[in-house]
Amino acid sequence: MVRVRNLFAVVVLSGIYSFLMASVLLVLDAVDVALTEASVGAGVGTVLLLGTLYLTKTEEARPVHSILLPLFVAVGTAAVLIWGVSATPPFGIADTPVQLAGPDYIHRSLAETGIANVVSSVLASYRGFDTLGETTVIFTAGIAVLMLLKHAAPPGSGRKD
Amino acid sequence: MSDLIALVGDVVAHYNQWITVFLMVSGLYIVIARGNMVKKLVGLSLFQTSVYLLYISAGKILSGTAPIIDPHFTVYSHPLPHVLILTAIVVGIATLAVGLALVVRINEAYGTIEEDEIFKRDDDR
Amino acid sequence: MIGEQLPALQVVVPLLGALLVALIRRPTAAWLVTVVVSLAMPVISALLLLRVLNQGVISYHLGGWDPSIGIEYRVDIVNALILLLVSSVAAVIAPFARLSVLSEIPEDRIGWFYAMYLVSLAGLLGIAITGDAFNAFVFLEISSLSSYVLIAMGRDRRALVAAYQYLIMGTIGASFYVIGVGLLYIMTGTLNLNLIAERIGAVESLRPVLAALAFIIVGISLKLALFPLHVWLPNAYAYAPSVATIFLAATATKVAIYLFARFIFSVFGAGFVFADLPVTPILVALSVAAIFGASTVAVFQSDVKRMFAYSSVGQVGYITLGLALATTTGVTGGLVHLLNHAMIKATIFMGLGAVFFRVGRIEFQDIAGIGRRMPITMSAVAVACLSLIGVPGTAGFVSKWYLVVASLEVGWWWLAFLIVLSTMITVVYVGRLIECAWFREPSREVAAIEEAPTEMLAPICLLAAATVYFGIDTGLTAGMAERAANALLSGLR
Amino acid sequence: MRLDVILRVVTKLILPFVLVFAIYVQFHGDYGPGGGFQAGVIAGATIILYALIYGLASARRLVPAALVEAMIPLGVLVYAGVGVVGWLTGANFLDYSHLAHDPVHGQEWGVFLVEAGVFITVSATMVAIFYAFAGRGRR
Repeated sequence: MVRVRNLFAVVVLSGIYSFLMASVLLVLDAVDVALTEASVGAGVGTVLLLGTLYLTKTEEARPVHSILLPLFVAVGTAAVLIWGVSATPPFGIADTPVQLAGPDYIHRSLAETGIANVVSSVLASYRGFDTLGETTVIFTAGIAVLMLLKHAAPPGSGRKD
Repeated sequence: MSDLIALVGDVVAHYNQWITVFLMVSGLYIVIARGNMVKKLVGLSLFQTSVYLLYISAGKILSGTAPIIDPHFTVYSHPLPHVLILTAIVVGIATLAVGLALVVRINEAYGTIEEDEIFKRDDDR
Repeated sequence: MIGEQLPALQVVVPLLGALLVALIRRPTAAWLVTVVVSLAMPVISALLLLRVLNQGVISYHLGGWDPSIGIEYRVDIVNALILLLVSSVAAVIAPFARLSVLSEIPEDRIGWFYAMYLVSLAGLLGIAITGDAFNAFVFLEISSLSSYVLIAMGRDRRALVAAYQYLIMGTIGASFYVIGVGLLYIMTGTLNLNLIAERIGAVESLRPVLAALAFIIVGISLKLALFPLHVWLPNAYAYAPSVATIFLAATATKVAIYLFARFIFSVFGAGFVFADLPVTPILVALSVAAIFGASTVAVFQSDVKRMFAYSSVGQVGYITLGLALATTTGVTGGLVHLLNHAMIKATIFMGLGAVFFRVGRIEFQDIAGIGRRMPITMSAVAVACLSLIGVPGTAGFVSKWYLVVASLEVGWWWLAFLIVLSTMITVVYVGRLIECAWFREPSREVAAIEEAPTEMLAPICLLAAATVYFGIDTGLTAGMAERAANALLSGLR
Repeated sequence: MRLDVILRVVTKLILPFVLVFAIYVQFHGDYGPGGGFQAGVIAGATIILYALIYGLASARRLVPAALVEAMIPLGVLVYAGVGVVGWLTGANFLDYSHLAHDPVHGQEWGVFLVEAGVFITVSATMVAIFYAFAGRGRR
């Protein structure tokens, strides 16, 4: 994907990647996230990217930059992350700060909100304000795209088939 | 030396996070190294998705199941990372949409979506 | 009853205002809603500040849930001060905005423009008020996404490229921040800033915490335009519509600095960050590089807005310098400069906005002799410029004084010398504007224009007066900032 | 446009089912994966599919742009409105416990309304973004 210069191929690859990511998330028990990633990453994202390619160009110019700086930044970031992450608790055990600390949402959800899908109750109630912010993000993005792309002239002139 | 071996051991033990790091680095590299604006945004999405794995795998319990209460199960993976990542996905797609809209406008204004070309055309004026 | 709900009102009112504006979309009505909301903001934040002064830290549980499982708003003197700053700036901009927006934004976009402006305001206030690391990320993105589009509305096509670059840099920054927060979450099991701070001492392994610190610092530094991560800023400020430039220059970087200080001092703890790690030398070096590098580049700009944008990068350097010293005087100096610089830059960019409204361009060659045609506007700008230099009797002097004293206190006389020396560069680029505005013959085009309309002049003069007033009466700025500095340095809230 | 009879017929056939699926995802969010966001995406996608097959103009007749533009803020307003109602019941912002007789029902109601708000904004934004991109001529 880094070296492919046909943008169409890049977009298709990124769509496939999103589906793979959704499967991985499914394996990790994050069903809601997997559903969202499949519909958003592979669906909406791909549609938007293809729409943009239709309106712009599908071929990338030959890169002219030196690759040293980006390589340095990327590898440096990776080193810090590996160094930090490798000292975190091992994968998949129940005995970690994340799993232990704080009251357990799972025990409270059904009793307090009557909702069996704990992700839903955390999303909409316990951390409902985050979700209000998230909805505001969508609102902002929608208005932003309209401000940038909506035609001042009456619609219907540019028709996509 | 033994410190180094311990560090390598730690790194190997976190096999699940390798992929996070790999995705992040590839994404970041594309964003910085490439001049094509669409490709940069694809790289940016890749970079953002790496964060998903960091959070989700921290919440996973190997014998657990999805956090939907059911009398048949007792061990569930932690729901909070899932909620956070749902928000992150939404933020990611919102950023992508705004970024692509900007790219479309830039293409209309400049006739190109290569950063080098654009800087050249601005300097000429 | 209302008093209890103030923290939520602070963020929800501008958000509701934005939604209302997006529904109405008529230019005048949208502006009226914006004015009403913006004027209500400082009232709310002043009441909040009073409550904090009377009863100490305020904790507000959103949704009524306990902070350990829900989201908490936590207001202490530090963020009460930031909230007051952001909302006051917003209140002054709103009356000014009508004519400026009318002349710079296409008519069918004006309603949405105000909606995005209010969303951005809500986002910034949300970052400043929240006590939850992930909630801060959400509001960071709200304010960022809206500011990208505010910038992109500039009339020059370069505004689009500037917005795009800001989007790329801003998103990388936000993602770094999320990675850092994720590492903290993995090690402490909570997202609440206060609980993280409580548990961070007991964390078994230091490595993830250090990595989290690195990611969070770099991520926020991208947002606050710390040298050398500032490259998005000059173009974004230069080509954005006037109102967007004023608002972002006065508030966006300041809120990012607040978040930066909050993490370093309250979450990680000054003892951990400054005593055990070489953060002070790195930050001081970067700050000094910002002050000299960016100010020097500013001298050679041909676009006035761009010149002051580079100046902003340099001024951020003074603020981070003060924070990096991590002494009471140093942090006070940083915070005072944060407040003063917000006022100064708001005045300058507002004045330039008025000039742009009359002339339509803002390069040096286009505005020669403008001081003779728009004397009140340019006098206000000149006063703010004097304050930027740090002339005694102005607000800028107070902050520089604190910074110099702080450097001498830690025995770094060379740093004090560098601060004074850097003022000379400020004199040079400010002098260029003064010379161009007053000592050159107006071109025929400039000779034909008039003074800015009263509804623009009033906010400009008000702010210019503030930059002088707070140089004489330092009770609200320096006095509060000192209490805030002590609160920051004492760690846990 | 003449040769795509199959596409047109198939689209007409599956659209209702996709919409029903969206509603299922919306209301089943309490018991299984799903919720307002996912349902909104699916519902928005049905309109986009319709526009792709039948043309932008007929999609705009079905779902006018002005309606979509009003729905974007409306959804957030519903969400924030639930929070404001929380205030009116004497509780904190977004506290749903007093929306019904007992807290558990109040929570259920609150979550239901809030998810509805998310659905409105998400589906409308999807369609609005598609209209904006599709209405832009190629250069």
